[in-house]
Amino acid sequence: MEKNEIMLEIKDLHVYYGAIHALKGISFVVPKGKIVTLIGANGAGKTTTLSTISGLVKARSGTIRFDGKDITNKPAHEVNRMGIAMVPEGRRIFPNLTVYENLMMGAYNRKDEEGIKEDLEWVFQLFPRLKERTKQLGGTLSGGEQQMLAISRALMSRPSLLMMDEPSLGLAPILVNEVFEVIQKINEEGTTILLVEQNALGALKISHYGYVLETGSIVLEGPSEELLENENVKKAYLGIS
Amino acid sequence: MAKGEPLLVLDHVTMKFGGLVAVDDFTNEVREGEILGLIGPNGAGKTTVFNVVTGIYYPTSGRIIFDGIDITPLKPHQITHLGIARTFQNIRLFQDMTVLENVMVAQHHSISNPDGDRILKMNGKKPKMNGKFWFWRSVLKLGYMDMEKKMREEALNLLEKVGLASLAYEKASALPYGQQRKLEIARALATEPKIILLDEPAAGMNPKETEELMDFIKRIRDEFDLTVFLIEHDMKVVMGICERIIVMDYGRIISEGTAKEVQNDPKVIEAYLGKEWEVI
Amino acid sequence: MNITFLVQNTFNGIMLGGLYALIAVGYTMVYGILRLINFAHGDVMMMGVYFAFYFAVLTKSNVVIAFIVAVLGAALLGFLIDNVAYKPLRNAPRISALITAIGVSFFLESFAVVVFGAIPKPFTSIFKSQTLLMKVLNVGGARIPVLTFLVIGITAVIFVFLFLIVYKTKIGMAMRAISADIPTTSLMGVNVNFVISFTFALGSALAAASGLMWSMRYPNVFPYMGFMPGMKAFIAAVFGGIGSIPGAMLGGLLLGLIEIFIPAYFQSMMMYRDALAFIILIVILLVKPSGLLGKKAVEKV
Amino acid sequence: MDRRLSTKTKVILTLLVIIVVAFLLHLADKHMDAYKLRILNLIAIYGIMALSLNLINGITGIFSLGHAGFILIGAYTAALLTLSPEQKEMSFIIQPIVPWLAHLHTNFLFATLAGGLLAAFAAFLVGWPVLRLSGDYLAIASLGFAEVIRVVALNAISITNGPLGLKAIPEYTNVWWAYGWLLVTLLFIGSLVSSSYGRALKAIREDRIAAEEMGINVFKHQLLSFVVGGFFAGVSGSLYAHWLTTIDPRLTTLGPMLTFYILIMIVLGGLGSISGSLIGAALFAILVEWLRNLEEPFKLFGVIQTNGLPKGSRILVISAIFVAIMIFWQRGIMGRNEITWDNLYRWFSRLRRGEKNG
Repeated sequence: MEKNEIMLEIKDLHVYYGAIHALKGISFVVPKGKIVTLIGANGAGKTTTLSTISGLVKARSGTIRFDGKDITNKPAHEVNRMGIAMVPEGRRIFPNLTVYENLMMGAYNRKDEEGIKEDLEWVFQLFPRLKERTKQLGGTLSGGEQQMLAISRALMSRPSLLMMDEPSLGLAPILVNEVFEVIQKINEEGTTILLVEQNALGALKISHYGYVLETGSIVLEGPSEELLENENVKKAYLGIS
Repeated sequence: MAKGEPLLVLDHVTMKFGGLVAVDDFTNEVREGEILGLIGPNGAGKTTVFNVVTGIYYPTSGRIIFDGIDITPLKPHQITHLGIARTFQNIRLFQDMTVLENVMVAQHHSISNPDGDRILKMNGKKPKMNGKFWFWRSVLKLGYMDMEKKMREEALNLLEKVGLASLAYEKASALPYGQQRKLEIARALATEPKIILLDEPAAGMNPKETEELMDFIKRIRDEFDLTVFLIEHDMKVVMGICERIIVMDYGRIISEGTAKEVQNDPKVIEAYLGKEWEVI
Repeated sequence: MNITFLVQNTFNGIMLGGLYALIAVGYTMVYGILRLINFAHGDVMMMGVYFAFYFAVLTKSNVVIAFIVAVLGAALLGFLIDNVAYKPLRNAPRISALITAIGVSFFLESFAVVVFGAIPKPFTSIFKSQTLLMKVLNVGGARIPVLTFLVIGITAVIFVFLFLIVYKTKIGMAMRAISADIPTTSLMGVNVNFVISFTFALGSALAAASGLMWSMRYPNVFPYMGFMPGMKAFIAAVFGGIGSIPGAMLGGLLLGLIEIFIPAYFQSMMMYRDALAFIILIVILLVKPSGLLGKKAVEKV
Repeated sequence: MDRRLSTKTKVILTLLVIIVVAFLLHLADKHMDAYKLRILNLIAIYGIMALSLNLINGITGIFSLGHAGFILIGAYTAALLTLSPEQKEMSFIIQPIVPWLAHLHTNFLFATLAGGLLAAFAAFLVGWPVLRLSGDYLAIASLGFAEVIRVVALNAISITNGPLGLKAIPEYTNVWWAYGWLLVTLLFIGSLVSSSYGRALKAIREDRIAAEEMGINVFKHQLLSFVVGGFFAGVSGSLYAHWLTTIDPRLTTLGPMLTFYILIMIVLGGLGSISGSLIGAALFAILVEWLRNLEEPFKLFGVIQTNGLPKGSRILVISAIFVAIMIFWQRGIMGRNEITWDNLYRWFSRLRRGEKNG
């Protein structure tokens, strides 16, 4: 990949949870305008990677650079203000806030009323179903609607990088389809995406580049089409033997 | 009980939390001596099945029979006394205690579980507790030291068998991840179970550790004359050691059979492995 | 047991209940966010009363100014307590924070003993004219002091403001978001620590406001004066469902009414009035731990 | 490596220590002035209070704040049993004492045992509902029960003499009673904690659900810990009453303030450490007395004469230290470690090896 297009660059990142060495020196890059996927088994360190980038988890060593600036171990709210938004695993909708308030939480640091309105229209266009439910409490939405809300909420900060943790998890197959379509659409409209998925097949199909994580290390990387053809990946993650 | 006979029977078990149906009309059995796998996507209700069996939750409806005894209304400590042991998805060791102490805690019910014994007696089975008044005997040290010595020897013996003897006096929290998983199994074995429920034993292990774990599970099954019921995400483990597999999705059993049968079931592929679909 | 008696006690009960509710809101907001019982909350109320008392005595200024200073002072104190004592323990076991809160409560009480003295002070002495406070209105035969109307009125106004802050402002929205999920809120770009400190300040200001009105009714100011109202208010918060602001209001009001009405009808209960609240607490915790308006939590295994 | 001494050696060493301590106490009893002797006895009383609360809070992980309630029950029960009928008649001026209690009179040992047993029974009654709660609800509910006990003591005038309290309680608590009971408490709780039951209690503290799944009846074990702790709290109450000679149900004497003092002791010593509790109790007693100097006139830097700090400053200092400990040094002096013969032996052998190598 060409250096000048890099949006996010992770170098030799080590993370510990107590005595557990969760990330053992991983390095990877996310180029501007692309979809990059991290795949791997449960406990491989995918969520930890996203949490460390977003500032929820502290790195022991290594650097994270975003748009050329060092953001390693910056608090989460500052990372967000720099233009990184996250759709956390399990959606984490605020159940006690209305759908509208959930969206406004996404736009917490924005002052441009006009822009907020525009983006609101945009997410309602992406997910028309949300528009009918703006006054409903987040906790009353169905799983699929919550996922849409989580994505929309992240988009409301108008991020340059959108990170998504297992967006297809626990969704009915038909919704999984829809979510992946939307991810592509968001990317086509100019947002760079870092995606973590257990559904490796779906994730690799929509992404440009992929990394395979195994117990805290990157064991394999390559353009997504190549990974889809890789025998080891097929066996371990795609359930094709 | 003969090999292959049903040891643990779940009869139309349903578990609801508020409006959410976590386990929906689950009917199946675990047969004496087998290694049974329970798989399914995250949130399918697998761990809830374990929690209902071990008494953490009372099922909303349905019955659970273990070794001929209806354990549905029983409390966790009684169920353990009858012979069901478990491990947890996110390791729950007694972190600030030593490896040896962790195992010895699991032996405690053999001197202090009159509740469990009562159930055994009521069902015409042999009580398990070794004598009475152990609280006073242990505080006043009346014939307690021999018991302590016996428990200690048995615990060390067990640790020897599972290969943790050299770490007996380390704090549980100081153990590497893989060893902690092993200790959790050892601790469960110390309750002298007939059946052991393993909740994602391979989570967070690398391929080499996973390989060892598979051998380990098979070995303890034979050595301790156990029945094994396990939840696992790692398909290698499930396909490698499970003689029978149950697949859950949305709280329901969607498929059951040998590894081969399950793997080729289209319903399983759709729910668990991700469906083939076209990109726009 | 006539209607006059009923009216009399209802007014007394609403007033006491309103005061409990104002303190209870502070407990409930902090608990909702941090799952911490801020033991020092009742003592912040006490400090607020002392602030007003000494400000009025030392500067000889108007009582209203003294009250405003006291409320702001208490808010600042709440902010400081959070930053000094609780913030370093955000990731520590919850029980550590609870013990620290007990320590802070203990600290404030002994601070008051040392700086303000252990001897009770007559709060109403700071009022230049006491005629308004002394005045009694006749409502259908019942004799209700003007003060009671004043307290009920001010409490109502404060609650309206509180609702506006919590439900109509951005920071209020962030407070509610934090109470559901701290990490996710910080992912939205919210400076969580600031919002938490703000909550402490807001709750402390309300406690001080309650303390000032409390002291007009019960004018004995002493270092341990915050303990009992604090405990009662906590009980009120649990009663209504801890973590819920309407719950704290409802719980406070009900507790006030119960505390007035039961001894009014059963004279022999008078002496056990303080015990009554604790018995209510235990019964509530055993029968409906989530309180009247709270939500049930499922333990995750 | 696990280095251990034989049980026999440990028993002999323990007996030796007891004899040496007894001899030292004998010397202290003979030669110390009355004031210092009182402090020495207070250390033992605090020690029993701290040990009993630590069993509940530190070992079992039940965060109870009701200890003062059990101490109060022990104190009142024992004092009412040792007060002479004449004295009782004299002090009950608001309302006469109930007849059945007026002539009840026993010696100090039975009075203390009765205090302990009644407190244990109260712990059983309180524990039954309270232990069904969790975490901080339990803390508040136990504090609430202690307050209910205190309010009852304040208002059951014909039994407790109400707000006036009990006066002229014989000053029975001497070095032998205080340290004798401390020894009993230490042996009992120490023996309990080091047994299989103690392991079960610690397991409950570490992870309640895992403990349940290992076959431990969590509720029964917690109640057990609560009752044993309550018993020794009652015993300490009796000793305390016969040390103070005057008791009353104020907030500051046998109320939540006392619970907080004990909490400071066990946090200072290390929550969950038996030896830590003793160290914490001793340090606390000495610190509080030493800080009394602050409130007396003293010379600053040996030159500037001051009138001493205002009354109450020592408590302010103590509470500040307490908060600082919680923020910077949560594990306290001992953490969860213990001073045991095995640990001492290991420590000495390491020291000796280190010397040889160096």
